[in-house]
Amino acid sequence: MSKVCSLKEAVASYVKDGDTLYAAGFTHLIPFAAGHEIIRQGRKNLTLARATPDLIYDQMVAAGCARKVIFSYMGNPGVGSLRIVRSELEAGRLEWEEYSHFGMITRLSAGASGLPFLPMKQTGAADLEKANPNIRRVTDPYSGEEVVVVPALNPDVAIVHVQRADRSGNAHIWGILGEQKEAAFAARHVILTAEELVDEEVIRSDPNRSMIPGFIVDAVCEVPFASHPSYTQGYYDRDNAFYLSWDQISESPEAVRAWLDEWVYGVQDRAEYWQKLGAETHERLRVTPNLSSPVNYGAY
Amino acid sequence: MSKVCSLKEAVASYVKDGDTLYAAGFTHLIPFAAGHEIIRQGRKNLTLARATPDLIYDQMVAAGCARKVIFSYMGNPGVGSLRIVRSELEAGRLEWEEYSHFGMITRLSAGASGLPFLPMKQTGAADLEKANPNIRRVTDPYSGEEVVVVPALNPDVAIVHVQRADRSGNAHIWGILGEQKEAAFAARHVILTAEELVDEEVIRSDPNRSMIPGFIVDAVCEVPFASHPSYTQGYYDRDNAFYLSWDQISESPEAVRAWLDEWVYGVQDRAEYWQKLGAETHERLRVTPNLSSPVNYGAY
Amino acid sequence: MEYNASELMIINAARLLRDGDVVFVGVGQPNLACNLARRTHAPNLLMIYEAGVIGARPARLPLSIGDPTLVSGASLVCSMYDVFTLYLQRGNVDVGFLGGAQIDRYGNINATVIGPYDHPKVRLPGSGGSQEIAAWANRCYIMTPHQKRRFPEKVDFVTSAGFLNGNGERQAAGLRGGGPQAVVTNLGILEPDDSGEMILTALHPGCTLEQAQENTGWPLKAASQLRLTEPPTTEELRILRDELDPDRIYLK
Amino acid sequence: MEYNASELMIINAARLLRDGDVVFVGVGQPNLACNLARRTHAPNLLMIYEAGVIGARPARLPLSIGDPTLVSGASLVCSMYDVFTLYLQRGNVDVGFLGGAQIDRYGNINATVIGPYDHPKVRLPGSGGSQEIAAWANRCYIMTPHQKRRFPEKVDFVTSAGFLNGNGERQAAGLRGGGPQAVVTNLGILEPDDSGEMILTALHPGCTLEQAQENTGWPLKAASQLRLTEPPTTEELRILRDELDPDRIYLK
Repeated sequence: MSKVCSLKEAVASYVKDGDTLYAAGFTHLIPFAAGHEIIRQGRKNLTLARATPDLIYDQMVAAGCARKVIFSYMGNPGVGSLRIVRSELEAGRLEWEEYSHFGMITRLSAGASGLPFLPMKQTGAADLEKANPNIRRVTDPYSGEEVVVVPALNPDVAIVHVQRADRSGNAHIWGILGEQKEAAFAARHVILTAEELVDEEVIRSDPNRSMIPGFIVDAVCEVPFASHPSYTQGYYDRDNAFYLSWDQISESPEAVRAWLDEWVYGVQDRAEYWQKLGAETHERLRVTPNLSSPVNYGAY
Repeated sequence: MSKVCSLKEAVASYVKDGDTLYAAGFTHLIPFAAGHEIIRQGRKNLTLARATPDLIYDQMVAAGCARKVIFSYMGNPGVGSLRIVRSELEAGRLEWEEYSHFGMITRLSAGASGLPFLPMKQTGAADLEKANPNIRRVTDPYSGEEVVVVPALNPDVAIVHVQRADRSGNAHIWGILGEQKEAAFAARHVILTAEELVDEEVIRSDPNRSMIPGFIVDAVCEVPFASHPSYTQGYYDRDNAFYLSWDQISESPEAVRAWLDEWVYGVQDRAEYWQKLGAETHERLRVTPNLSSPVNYGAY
Repeated sequence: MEYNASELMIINAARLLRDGDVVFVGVGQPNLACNLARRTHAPNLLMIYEAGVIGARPARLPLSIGDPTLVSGASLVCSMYDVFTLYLQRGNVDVGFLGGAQIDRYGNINATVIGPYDHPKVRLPGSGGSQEIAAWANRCYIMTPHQKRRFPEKVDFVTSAGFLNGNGERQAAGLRGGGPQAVVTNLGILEPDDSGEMILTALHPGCTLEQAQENTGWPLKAASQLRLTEPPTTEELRILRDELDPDRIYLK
Repeated sequence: MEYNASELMIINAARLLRDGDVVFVGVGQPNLACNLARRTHAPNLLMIYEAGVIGARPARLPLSIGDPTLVSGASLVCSMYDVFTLYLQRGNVDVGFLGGAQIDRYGNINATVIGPYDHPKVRLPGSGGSQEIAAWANRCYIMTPHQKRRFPEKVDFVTSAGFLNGNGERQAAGLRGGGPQAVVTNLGILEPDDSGEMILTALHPGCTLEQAQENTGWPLKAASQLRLTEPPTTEELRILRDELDPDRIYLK
């Protein structure tokens, strides 16, 4: 069953004001195209969950989409501070809920597994446990010792970017896997953006490479370059220059406004955004091919 | 660091009388070669853990290696009863400890994760819980409802068969994954048998295909056809005829003794066993190649 | 057209599947029922195998739950832990097939022991995946020959939960799945009534209520409107015999 | 040969690594320290990145924790959940590197907030992976400039545990890792004494105990045998500057 539609349609159908959203991807495969489409469609009061809010949530918070963030590391990765989320939070204008990376990913894993909670060993660092009433304790019935537990996170919508998918949404992912699979299984709705739609025979030629089965996916959108300025392993490089320049832009609300006007509101979709980036950027982010050794599944 | 040695050396070094052993592989990749080597070396009083004991544990129990089995489905898969384990158990000559598949795999997952236990939702089928004091309850601190928990399983030794590995033990696995990864991480020692040792560049060309990192592996043994009469995806087919004939053999202790004498004690190693099977069997189990579409990792 | 008991049960089980169902399949008869449904009224049936294979397209009849033919050409292969957590426990499975040595009045199944657990008279294979399938699949189906010893009033050991002791006990246990929705036998079909008791709701052509009652270990009730199943069609039998199991491995 | 504070700290951190260590690496200075060690005395160092990359062989200097150069040519890539469970929580990590805005007398680290948690004066990035690294890696190392504001008597918020309040409190908490084994600063090296208090155990060439004490927020004790570190060698500096960070991104 084909689930192919435009990203515009997918966001219009599956992202509602007030939703909890999980835009997946640890540094890799961050779904910027979907984030920008959500900004363009003017969604409000979202709870934005992500281990690392990264620039995507900085931009969505700047555009007024968010009521709350749930996170475990709030920085501009490899650069420094995540200025907008940070200042909104310091100013008391944005709610937040905080975990360690492991706590955050464990919440998602519990959600993906259909469990109410999952345990973690104690870390001795109890201040976060005191600050966040969602972090609790359970007694191990075998040793009598306590473990730390976090509740399942089941977002209303997960957005997951992948390298290639078939029209039903069966998706191949490689490179850094982050929490792509867990986010998809934990969420009530899944929007998949893919660098390329491929024939299902390509997917079926390597079923161990599939991370997400089509039947849990609601919408499949072919969106090349969807994760710029993040990257897609094998397709294009991370645009570190943009991560550095965001550090400048995000110092001034006016510059942020101008940037959003030009690069989000001012373009219709990701194709136009990518064209606008220009040949020099395309060239700078181009990647030399480096193929995996194939494996033999055998014809049985 | 090369960890390559013969399977004989690996078993001599890492499998001790009284150990808890997990021979991994759900139907696929069952490490028969290692099981036979353990029989040849006369190990005693082993606790044999496996979701499905399969013929490998039937043979090891017949050879007098075992004191106890831990399992979740005791059958000859696709054929019927697992006669030897079953009759020893009915006769009270073999201890056992039983779970559902999910309980068994959850124990291993907890062991692999360094957790003392992991939860599962209730199933309503409480008779096994009554029969096995290791299956307990914990109260979910969020809803107040109970979940079922099982303790970590950390075998002394895991034996894992894989398609290909480098000399350090970094291993590619594809096809049915069963609990290969969990068994390796849960165990104190890991013996890897591989259909082929390959240059590390083959492994590094596709790091997402690696399931087991070499640094947790103690011994790497190149043992082609190690999983016959089970199979290795892409290398040879499952020998269903042998699964059927074991159903006959295992009806009589004399036939079992004769079989062990001929096919285990009577051969030096897997190479001799495979030669002895003969050209007709080799031909019957041969597999036509069917390669995966490669993926592009990019040269960064 | 002539047909045997296996064919009759498989065809009636296939008819219970709906297009688009996500089915947790075992090998043998359930596998045949699913493949028959997929070739007839349910082309979008999605088959999940306990071994971690999603969207299998077996080119030959699988002979074990982990047959390599299930993998080649499938949509996705994952670990066993993933199958039980992400798929089954998470509630992504519509239909499960169950089997066992005993099925009781309230649809509970025994696949563990005959006699006391610690000193079993007959040691059966045990749960495998069925404890969780019975709890968490939305609907469960059972195929079994209709024999008194297979249908005791109460099973010796509850390997997987039906409606427990009936009267809402299953719902009270908070299990997400709806429990056993049908037991297909060679005589007819049993379905749960409001209390969770399995009652006869359909008879196959040529079979009688008395036959079913004689072969059941509890006083078998019949539905007020007892259905008569359609006999297997020529097309159903052709697919089953010629395409799916030409060597008659599971059709005997 | 001249060298700056970053070079001094990186080189001294590199020397703490042992051949065969499994190191949980962050980008930036820890990454440089590990790669330096691998090219000198620890060729069998195994690098694990939080993003799920095992045995990375970066062909260029990684600029983020998820840089694609970490993946191409690595031994294994796994999910984040796997990294934290199978590797870190399971006890498969020998060494972790930690950083933060504040490090206190007992090696506790604050990377969360300056001021009260609910109304932070300065909101820092938060734990990321460090809460668990600090608890479960066998040994932890910290690199930081030696400044009074970075070394308060007590951190505002314990993001990751050192020796807590000292005197066996960490051991009593049952954490498997040994805690912070060294803080490498631009003046010298601090290590825990038996009570878990961080004391000065080594000085870099040209630095004094008084300098260290003036720049520490608690009465800094010195070991009875205060070591003097070897100055960075030409070879160490050459590898760092010419091979590892030719654009001086982390060596400034």
